[in-house]
Amino acid sequence: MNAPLIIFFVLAAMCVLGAISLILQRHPIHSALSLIVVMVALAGLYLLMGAEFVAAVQIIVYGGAIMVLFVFVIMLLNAGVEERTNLSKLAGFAGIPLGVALMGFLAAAVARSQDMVQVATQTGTAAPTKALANLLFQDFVYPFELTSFLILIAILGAIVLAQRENA
Amino acid sequence: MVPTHYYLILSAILFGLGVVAFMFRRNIITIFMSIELMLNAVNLAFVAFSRALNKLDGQVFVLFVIVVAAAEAAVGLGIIIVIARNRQSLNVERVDLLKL
Amino acid sequence: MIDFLIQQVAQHAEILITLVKIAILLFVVLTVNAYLTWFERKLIAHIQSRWGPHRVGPHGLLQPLADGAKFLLKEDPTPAGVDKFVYYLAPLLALALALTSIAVIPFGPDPLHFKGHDIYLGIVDLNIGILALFAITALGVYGLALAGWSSNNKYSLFGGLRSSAQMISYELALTMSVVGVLLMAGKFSLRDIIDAQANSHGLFNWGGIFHWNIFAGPFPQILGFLCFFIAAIAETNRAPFDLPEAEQELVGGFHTEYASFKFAMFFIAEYTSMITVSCLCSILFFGGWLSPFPASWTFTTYLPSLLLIPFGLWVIWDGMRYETIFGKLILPAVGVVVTALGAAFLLFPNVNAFVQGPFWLLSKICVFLFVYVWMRGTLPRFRYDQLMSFGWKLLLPASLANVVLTAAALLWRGN
Amino acid sequence: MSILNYLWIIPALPLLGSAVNGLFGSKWPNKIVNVVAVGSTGLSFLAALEAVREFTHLAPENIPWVKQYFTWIIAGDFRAGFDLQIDHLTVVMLLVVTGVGWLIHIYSTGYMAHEGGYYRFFSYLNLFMFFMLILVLAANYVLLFVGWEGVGLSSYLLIGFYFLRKSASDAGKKAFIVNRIGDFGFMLGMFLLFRTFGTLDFVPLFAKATPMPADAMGHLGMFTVACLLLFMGACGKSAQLPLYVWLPDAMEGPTPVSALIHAATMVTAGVYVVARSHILFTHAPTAMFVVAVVGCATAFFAATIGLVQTDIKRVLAYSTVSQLGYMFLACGVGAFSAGIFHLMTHAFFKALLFLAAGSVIHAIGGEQDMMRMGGLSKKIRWTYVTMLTATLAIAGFPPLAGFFSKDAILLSAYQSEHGGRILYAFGLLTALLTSFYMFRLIFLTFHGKPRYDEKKVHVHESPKSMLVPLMILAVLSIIGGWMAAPAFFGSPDYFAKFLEPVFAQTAGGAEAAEAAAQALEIPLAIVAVVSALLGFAVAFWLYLKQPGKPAQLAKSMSGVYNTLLHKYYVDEIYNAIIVNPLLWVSTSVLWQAVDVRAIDATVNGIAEGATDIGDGVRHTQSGNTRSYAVWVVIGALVIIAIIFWPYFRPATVGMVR
Repeated sequence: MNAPLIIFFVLAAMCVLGAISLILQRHPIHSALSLIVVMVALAGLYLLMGAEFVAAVQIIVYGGAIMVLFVFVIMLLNAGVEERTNLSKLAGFAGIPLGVALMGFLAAAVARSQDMVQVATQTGTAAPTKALANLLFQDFVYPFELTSFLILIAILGAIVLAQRENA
Repeated sequence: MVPTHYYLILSAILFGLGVVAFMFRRNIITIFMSIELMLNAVNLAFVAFSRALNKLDGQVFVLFVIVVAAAEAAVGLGIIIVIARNRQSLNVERVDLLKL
Repeated sequence: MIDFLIQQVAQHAEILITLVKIAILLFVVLTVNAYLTWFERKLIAHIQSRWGPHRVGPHGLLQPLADGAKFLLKEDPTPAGVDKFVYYLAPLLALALALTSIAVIPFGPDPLHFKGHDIYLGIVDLNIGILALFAITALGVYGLALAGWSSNNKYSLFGGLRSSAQMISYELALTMSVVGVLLMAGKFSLRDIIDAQANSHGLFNWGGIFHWNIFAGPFPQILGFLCFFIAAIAETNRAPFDLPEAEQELVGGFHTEYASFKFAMFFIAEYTSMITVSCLCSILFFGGWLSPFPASWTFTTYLPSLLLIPFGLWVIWDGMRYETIFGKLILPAVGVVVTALGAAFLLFPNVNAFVQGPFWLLSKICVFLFVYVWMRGTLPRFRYDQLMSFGWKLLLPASLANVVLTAAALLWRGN
Repeated sequence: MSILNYLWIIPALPLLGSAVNGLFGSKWPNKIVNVVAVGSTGLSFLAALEAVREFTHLAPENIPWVKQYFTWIIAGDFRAGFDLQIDHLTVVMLLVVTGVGWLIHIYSTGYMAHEGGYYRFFSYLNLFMFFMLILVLAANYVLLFVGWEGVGLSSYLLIGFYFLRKSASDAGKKAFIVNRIGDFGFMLGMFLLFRTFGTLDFVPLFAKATPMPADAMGHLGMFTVACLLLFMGACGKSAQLPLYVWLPDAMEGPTPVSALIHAATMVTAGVYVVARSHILFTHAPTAMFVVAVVGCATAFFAATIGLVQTDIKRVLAYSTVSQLGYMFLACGVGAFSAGIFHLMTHAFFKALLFLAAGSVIHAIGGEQDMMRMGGLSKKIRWTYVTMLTATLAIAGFPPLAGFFSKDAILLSAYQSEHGGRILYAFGLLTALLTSFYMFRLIFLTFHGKPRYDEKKVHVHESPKSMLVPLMILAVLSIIGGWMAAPAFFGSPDYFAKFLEPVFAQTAGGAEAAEAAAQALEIPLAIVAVVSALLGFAVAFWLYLKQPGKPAQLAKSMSGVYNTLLHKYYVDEIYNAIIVNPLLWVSTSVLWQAVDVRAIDATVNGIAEGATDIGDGVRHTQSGNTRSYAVWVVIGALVIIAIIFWPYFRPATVGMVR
């Protein structure tokens, strides 16, 4: 039981608990906070795996931008506690078991196919951000540029959607 | 050293929880958040594999996923605002115009 | 028993040292915060040709203590219908993040040697320091936003909305404006950034100040600095960007509903982030602990003493002719301490050498803090749409331009 | 640049004209339309001339000259390219088509001047030119078939030009449908050829075919079948028995159209095809015999009908049919060059006849019934003169074109082994009839006293634009035959010589035949001339001396007369035995039973089934996002289960540690 393993389990616990509370919280703000917890914990895991840059980006973009956007919208729409309708019997009954089944399937699949991944498991060398940058701006430069277009389009779409017709 | 499949199993669990949230919650914003949760789970798997295989491509993909998530959040929240404005409700079960 | 403790200490010395460092830093920062408020009030008072606090203690020097006591002792009502959890969480979040961000800052170049341990000034030195810093500031939004939302008050809600929108908008410019510096340094670690400035070749190699990023070649980061500083002010919700807490419109904005110590938390958080920003400015653009003079000017190493001793003497003299007895006692004492410090620097050269770095860094920080207060004293507040259009239409493009130009210059110079 | 490398220009020009006129002509004044239409055809005529000039300088070894422009269809080992070919046969056709076509274009500018849809007419006409040129230039059966169908299309469009007249549109449809029957055969023939030779390009196909043994007489070998099928197509296009019925009705179209398409060029396509594939035909004597018989029968049959028709254009139509019969007779007896020769001369004088007839109709304001004409010779002299020339030519008076060509045909018919004498006899008889009904036409139209209302109808000579082509064609139909003239004076027939490279293999020792022919040439010619004179005399006697006589004759043998007048009731018979049963079957069986009860029922059944299934399934579409999510998850589960199946087998060891 070495230090990384302990840290891992702590963070993993944070993730899972956060996710569960995301499900159980009835107020969107609380769900959002739980999700933020999950994300921060994930960032920690990334650090543990030596992916500092991804960790930082995870917090800056997810934590600092996307989730803020969520919170902002929740505040803007003044979303209250979600009402307990159950118009979809199917989801009501089948939802949880199915989700659990999926979880189990995936977990079992991964666990049993571990030999597949374990062969490759070496000491995860810390990812030098420089190498990442080279990869991103040389091999993946076209996808990268494309994502910039994507962002632009998304901005336009958001503006068009959000502005009132008469305005 | 943490074995890779620990991370993978964790990501599987997170993903499953995201799915559960997607099916279990009614608030459209929360559902959207559960989607983000699933994306995060996938990211975790990506990074885990990238470490396992000593390739950075996985992290690059994570970055892409994050970008896409950001774009998606922008547009999706715009849509949510419109829905809330037009239907005075954030409950997906009240937004069922596609029904027979 | 005792030796067991010593042994324990010996085993976990690193952790212990870190804990001690944290304690010291906390103390220092909180004190600085307190006296920053005094400084601010005084300065603004003088800008507005008033006296400012001068009742509590000599020159109102004990005012901060009084305020602290007041914060602690005041009644702390919780408004009806608030979301308790978030309501309590928000100030904690704000304060915690603000304080955490300080931890990344290095305050001096060389370590303190103590029982075989090298103790660096500064708590951690992450190799992604600046990124971590941004990550923390990015999370800083929640404190304000949640506070505004949770306290169940429309003004607060507006404050929260404003702060979240404003912070998201200016975070882009903030991050972008730093990229120039990062390009020139090629590192994320603040320490490395300062070192890079130490041996960068400036526009003309006269030395000292011309090696700082703000003046250094190939592309002086003046534009970057302006963007960074403005964005940082907005990030810290200081005037002229203090819309989230615009008293005249929102009766205090996000912290309208907060009283006593929870309010104090926000307060401390704000001032702490001010300090952090000042640190960042001086580290990223003004060479951190580097002296503005070329190394050949050895006499500049005596500047600390030359500043401290006259100041101490002045304090003594001023205390002598102070009205109140208390003043007559306390001020000369302080003056003596200061003078002694200056004298000590003169007497012990290695101490002097060690002090140089922190001295310059602190003095730069002070300058920026002064600018902070100065701006608050002089500039009127933005209107909200002006804020947004300024951030998106001017600041962001400018910082992007800075990135592009810097990159081009580096390419042109070829490294 | 040698135009031989750019043969595509020749057909491309009319296509361009057609496109331009068709697209923009509606806005333009007639003048511009004229310039475009006549200009494009004229240019293509010049191009053809240039091509021919260069062709004559080609070395024999690169004849036929084939240019492959691009591959049009390619499937397996089947290749149909846009390949153009030019050889002596093509040259003749090329000149006839472009030349006569151009003249008729010019004529049309005058004739159609007052018609509506002017640009439409010329667009169609150019389109026809394009397809006809494709047909004659094609280097493989497929491309030829394209032209074949294309001319069919434009002929349909032009017959139905006055589409407001029901008779016109009906005629158009009739032409189209009857042609389809022929095309059916033609395509079958093509398929058979491809199956046998593995190619449809002329050069390799004929090269493969030449060495193969010919089918025995009366024996249905591959060649025979293929040729008969091809000939079926030819019958359709060239209005031979039994598929000739569409041509007379085709006279509903404007007269220039009748002249160009239904006399000079298109209807001769069948002859061209037979001549083009002469190698196959020479391998199939049976088919040859059939061709000869059919041609001969058609010639005589149509001539007899022509005797009694009163509509000037119909008379010409039937005469066309019978002349085409002549050509097939020639091909059938193996005298392809003679057939082509007659094709050319016929193109001249028949075009001239039609154009002149058009001029007449134009002159007396659209009247077509000869019984309401007469005595026009003074009023429209030029028309009269030219038409008389053409009549003499077709009747076969020396030294006009018709004489030589017809004489050549009769000679070869006489010489041919299988039943040559009978063929000859009928041919001669037909010649007599021909000269009779042609002169009947002349007399009824131009001589005697006017039978039209002179106060109402004001007869006037046609404009220059119509007369000039008439004159040119008149000259051509006089001198057109002289190429063959030397045959009489022992020296070889230049035309045959010219075409010899093409028909060399088939000419079966043409020299020997020539030598044998020398003896017969003169007497047969004399006989032919005599018969022509006889026809003339009868016509003269009946229609100038006793104008009353024909009516009495008609009464006295009314049976024959009516039979002829009603064209042997062929249309009626067809209606009775083919059209009506077909209609009945299609309406009551195919439509009522098959279509409604079977097909529609099935289709509707499927549709209703789909609806019912949808009714069942739509309940999954609750419109509720959460239930959709459930479905998605189920799908995901299935997929994962499938992908990771090996890892779920208990056999695999290794649990989560």
